[in-house]
Amino acid sequence: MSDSSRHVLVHADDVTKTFSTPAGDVQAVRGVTLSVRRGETVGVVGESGSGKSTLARLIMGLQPCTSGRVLFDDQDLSTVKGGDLRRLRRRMQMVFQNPFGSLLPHYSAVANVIEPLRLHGIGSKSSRRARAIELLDTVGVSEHFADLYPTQFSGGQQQRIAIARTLALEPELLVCDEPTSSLDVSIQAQILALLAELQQRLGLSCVFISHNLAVVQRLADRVAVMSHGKVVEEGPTAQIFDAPQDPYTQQLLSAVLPVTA
Amino acid sequence: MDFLTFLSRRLVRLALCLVAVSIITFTLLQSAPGNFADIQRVTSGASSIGGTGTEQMLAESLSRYGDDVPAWQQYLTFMQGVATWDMGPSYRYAGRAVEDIIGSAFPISATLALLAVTLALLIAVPAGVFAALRQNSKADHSTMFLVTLGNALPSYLVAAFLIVIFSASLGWLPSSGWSRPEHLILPVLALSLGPAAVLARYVRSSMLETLREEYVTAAMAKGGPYRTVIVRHALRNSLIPLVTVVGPLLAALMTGTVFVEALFRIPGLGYYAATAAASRDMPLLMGTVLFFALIIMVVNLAVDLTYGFIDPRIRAEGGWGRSQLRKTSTQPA
Amino acid sequence: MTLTQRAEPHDPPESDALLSVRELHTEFLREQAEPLRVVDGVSFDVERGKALAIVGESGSGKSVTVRSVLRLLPRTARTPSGEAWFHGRDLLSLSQREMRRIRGRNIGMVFQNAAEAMNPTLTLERQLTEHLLWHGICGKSEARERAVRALGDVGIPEPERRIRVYPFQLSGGMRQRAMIAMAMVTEPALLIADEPTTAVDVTVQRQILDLLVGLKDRGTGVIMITHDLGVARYFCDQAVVMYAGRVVEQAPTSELLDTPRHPYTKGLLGSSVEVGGQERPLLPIPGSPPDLAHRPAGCAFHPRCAQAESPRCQEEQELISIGDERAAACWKAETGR
Amino acid sequence: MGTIAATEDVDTTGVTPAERPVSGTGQHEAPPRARGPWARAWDRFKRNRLALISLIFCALLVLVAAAAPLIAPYHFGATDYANQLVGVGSEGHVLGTDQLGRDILSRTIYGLRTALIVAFGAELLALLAALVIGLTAGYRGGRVEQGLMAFTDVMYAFPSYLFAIVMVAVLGRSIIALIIAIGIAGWVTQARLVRAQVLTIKQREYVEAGRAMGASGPTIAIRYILPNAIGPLLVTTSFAIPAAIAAEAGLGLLGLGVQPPTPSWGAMISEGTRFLLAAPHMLLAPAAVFALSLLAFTWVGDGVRDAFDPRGEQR
Repeated sequence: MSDSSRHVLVHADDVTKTFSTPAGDVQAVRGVTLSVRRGETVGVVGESGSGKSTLARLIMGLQPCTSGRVLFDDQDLSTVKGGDLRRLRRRMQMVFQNPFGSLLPHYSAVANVIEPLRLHGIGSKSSRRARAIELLDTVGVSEHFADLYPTQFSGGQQQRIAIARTLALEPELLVCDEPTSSLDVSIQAQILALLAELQQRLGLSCVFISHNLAVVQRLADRVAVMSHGKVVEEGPTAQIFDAPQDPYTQQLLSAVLPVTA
Repeated sequence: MDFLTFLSRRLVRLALCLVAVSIITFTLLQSAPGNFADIQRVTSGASSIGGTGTEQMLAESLSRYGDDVPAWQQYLTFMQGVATWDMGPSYRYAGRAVEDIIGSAFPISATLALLAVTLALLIAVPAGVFAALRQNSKADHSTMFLVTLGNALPSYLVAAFLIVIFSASLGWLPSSGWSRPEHLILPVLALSLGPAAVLARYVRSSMLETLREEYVTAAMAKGGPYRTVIVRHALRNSLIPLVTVVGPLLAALMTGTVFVEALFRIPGLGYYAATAAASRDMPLLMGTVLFFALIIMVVNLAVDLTYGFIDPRIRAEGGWGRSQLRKTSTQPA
Repeated sequence: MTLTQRAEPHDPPESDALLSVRELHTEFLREQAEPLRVVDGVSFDVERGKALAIVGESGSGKSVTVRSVLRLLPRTARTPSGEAWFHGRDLLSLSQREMRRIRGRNIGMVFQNAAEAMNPTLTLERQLTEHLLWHGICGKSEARERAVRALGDVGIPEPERRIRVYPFQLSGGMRQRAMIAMAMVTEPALLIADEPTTAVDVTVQRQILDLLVGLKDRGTGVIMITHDLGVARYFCDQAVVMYAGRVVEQAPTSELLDTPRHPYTKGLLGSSVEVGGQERPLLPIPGSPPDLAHRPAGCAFHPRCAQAESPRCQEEQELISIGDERAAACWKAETGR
Repeated sequence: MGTIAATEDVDTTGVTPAERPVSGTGQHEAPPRARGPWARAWDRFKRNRLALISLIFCALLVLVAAAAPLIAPYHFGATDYANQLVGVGSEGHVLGTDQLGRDILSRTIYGLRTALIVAFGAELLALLAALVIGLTAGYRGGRVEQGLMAFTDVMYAFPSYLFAIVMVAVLGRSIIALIIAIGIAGWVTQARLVRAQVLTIKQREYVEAGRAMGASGPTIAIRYILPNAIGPLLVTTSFAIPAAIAAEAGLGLLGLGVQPPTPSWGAMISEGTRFLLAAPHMLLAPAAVFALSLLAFTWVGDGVRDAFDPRGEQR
């Protein structure tokens, strides 16, 4: 079975995003086309300011495209409004860079995980809590600590809670925006291992944004390399890393410092 | 944005604000029962002047604003007077024109305010720096205790205590009047303590924030002498935002003298504004309010310009406003 | 109080190292609590023309270690104890005044983020020349010449023009170079770099490191604080690994990374992802680094250690020499497992 | 010692045991107590003894004001011509009397009542206006925001007590008039603060995360943003209360306070200066109580500020 025959879940079609700032317009994303097929992980790598985080938000429909469109399961996100959009959001979730910043500070860990269930009216009050505790357990946060608040957890634990929250709605697409870059090395490895495991077990489609080439190589099936708002090269992971065609990709790869000999 | 565009935009905004203030004030005063003449007739008995001047005054103001003339026409007449610096007679002070009162009273308030701000700065900057450099020491805690006192107690309450101590008990200084230099001492002291507290707290926290900056550590790592690092790297950068506080503070003080003037019976502009309100002297109240508004906006504009000049970050960006970098604002006085 | 018994106090150090740190302890005072021991008996040497990596995660005390040597600690810190021999003098016993003459002149420092470590309201000229004047190295006009030359040396184009700008007018990479120029303008014998490439992109990181390699080749000794094992391997000759305020392993960098002996070093390597290493399974260390106020008794790593099955693991672990240049603070390291 | 602080980048955190992050391995230790933002703020407030004592004192003041008719020995207007200007400690008049023989203690207590009614009333008014307008302006932007910003520009040029003076001149000298005058003069600053808070919080990732979860606009504004904006607003409100008390007294001092004979501390101080030599207690008694109340409310404000100080927060 070839890759192309698998159904495309999300498709960004020539999307552009322009921000107007006091200093003039800034084109964060310029004409990017990208598809994610079901069950596939697409890695997006680039340096700071390459527009990769903005692309993540366009794919999530968190920001409107200046031009172009994003199709999720063949529905144009810009045409879906209000309640329909919120229902569509159930099917796509996002993990953010700063785990503490993305958790509601005035909600306990378990309440943070319950929140998406509550928002979509899933289950009863007690079943929601049971489900949230179960999810926390899945990501490795003990029930003992479920009622603590985000500030009472370490960064790695916070990211685990954030991941449990995204899983609550059983999404089809998970967009991860630099989920480990604010974490220490040993914690980063834990989170990466957790994400890899969840990916396999749940068959999630995934967009993985990172500046770290090694992380993307480890998790992604396909990779898009971004620079100055454009995708300069895209292809299967092995091809990008073993035989990069674009000079920028080559430059990035040659700057990598190996750890093991 | 170049400087002239910035300046002209700000001047237009200033004029618009002034018009808005005048409309608000005028509308408010109009919504009080009765027109000028009626108000005057009703209150003239209660106010202390009464008598001979009033009838003549009434005639004068009637001829100026007209009887039964629509409000907007009265407003325009008044604004014309403002523009030509001829606002007509005051009701409360028989025979004196509003512009004359403002002209003679404002310098008094301005003197008080300027002296008070200067004194406040002289107290606050050393105190704030001292407290910051000795954070959490006894000296810091007692400085901050005094700051709380200065912050909490309004100028007139300080003035009342000063009067009790230095006039009533010790008899060193006069408790009212405005003719000799010693009349300045108690009012200026009373006025400066609040601002000194606000500024000292600001200097302290600004200084603490700067001391925490890595470039201060970096300067120490370059082998900078303690004093040099403190003065050139820390103090300099913590005092830049102080400009934004001193401006509004000065503006607030110009008008804030009202209570102290009332208590010490000093014929400053604030005192006139208060008596004008109490006796519903519409032209004088309108005149003083507009004048104060003008002063405040000019001071604020001057602050913004100064800030643009002294902070290279703003200068380099070609912006002149301080809005991007404005830090914590002052607490309500 | 438990000190590791390794080093008996010794004045003039026998080694010809540029900097010899022995038994460094740094404590921070806390309100209503015992002082917090952040650096606990750290020893290392830095040679001329060589680079030493101090590797560790946040909270390991690596940053406080170098700041203790420079005596640039917050007011809440106690004066560090131990010895730090530099040019025949123990830095830890100098007065602040004597220390000031060494900082910036003989020991330079580079910070993680130049945007924060350079004063935003002073021009580069002011910031690159002021310490030349403080230390009386040269006069004003020569200082300016030196500063221009230093900017050119770190690869900033048009240094004559750039010296007049403010730091925020430079791009991130250029600013980082300018900060290195600021540290190098006095030609210090020792450079301390605190994560100098963490805040920059990979391509810039490579350029900055190559710049530092040039300095090293000219004889400058470098201490590089990093959490990035790739940076350590690329740039540093020696490495010490810190965990919870202590050195857990020290070795030449390549040996350390090829044959780690301490379980924590092994864990760091198992946790690190690298390009081309996607087939190797990730072996993360469970749990998170300890909070120093609640440091586990004995070996601070034992609660996270996969090999800690013996009661001996709950005892204090001393650094044990393994061969000439290596040491690890684990009793199992002796047996080579 | 001559070193300066570099606290942020030094990797020591002054975390207290209650705030200690949970380590992943400590599964067997008893879980620490759950402490949300409010609980932690209260913990920090309690640590400040002065603030705690002041809070108790303020509560007492409120009680005394509420029970003024029961506590005050005389009615505030009751004159005793036999005992005019008697001093402190006189029989029947603990704090003496004024020129009309009115009991100073009773008048001071009723003055407290006036001050607190006006101050709390004005702050409640200002707070409600600020919340509704600031939240709308910050969250929705658009016309409300433009209007607020334009109005702010004007009000910045209009010194608040001058505005209050004009308002009293218009509305007359009643308690309601004072509440409206002081409340309107104060709401703009607070509305701006709410707006600025909302704008800051809007940038936080948890708001974006909320949208990504499918939360609606009102849910985000009320359940996610508002609770996190309340802390700073509480800080300004707690400082605004003593400011409003001072404003009420200030207007009284200018002869623009409540209609006599209802006592106002400001008017009492003003009268006191006229009998400074004969009866200093006329000034000192109300002034001392006034000063104490202001200090107590300000210290509570200090405590609230420290409790919500973002710098006290880890990460």
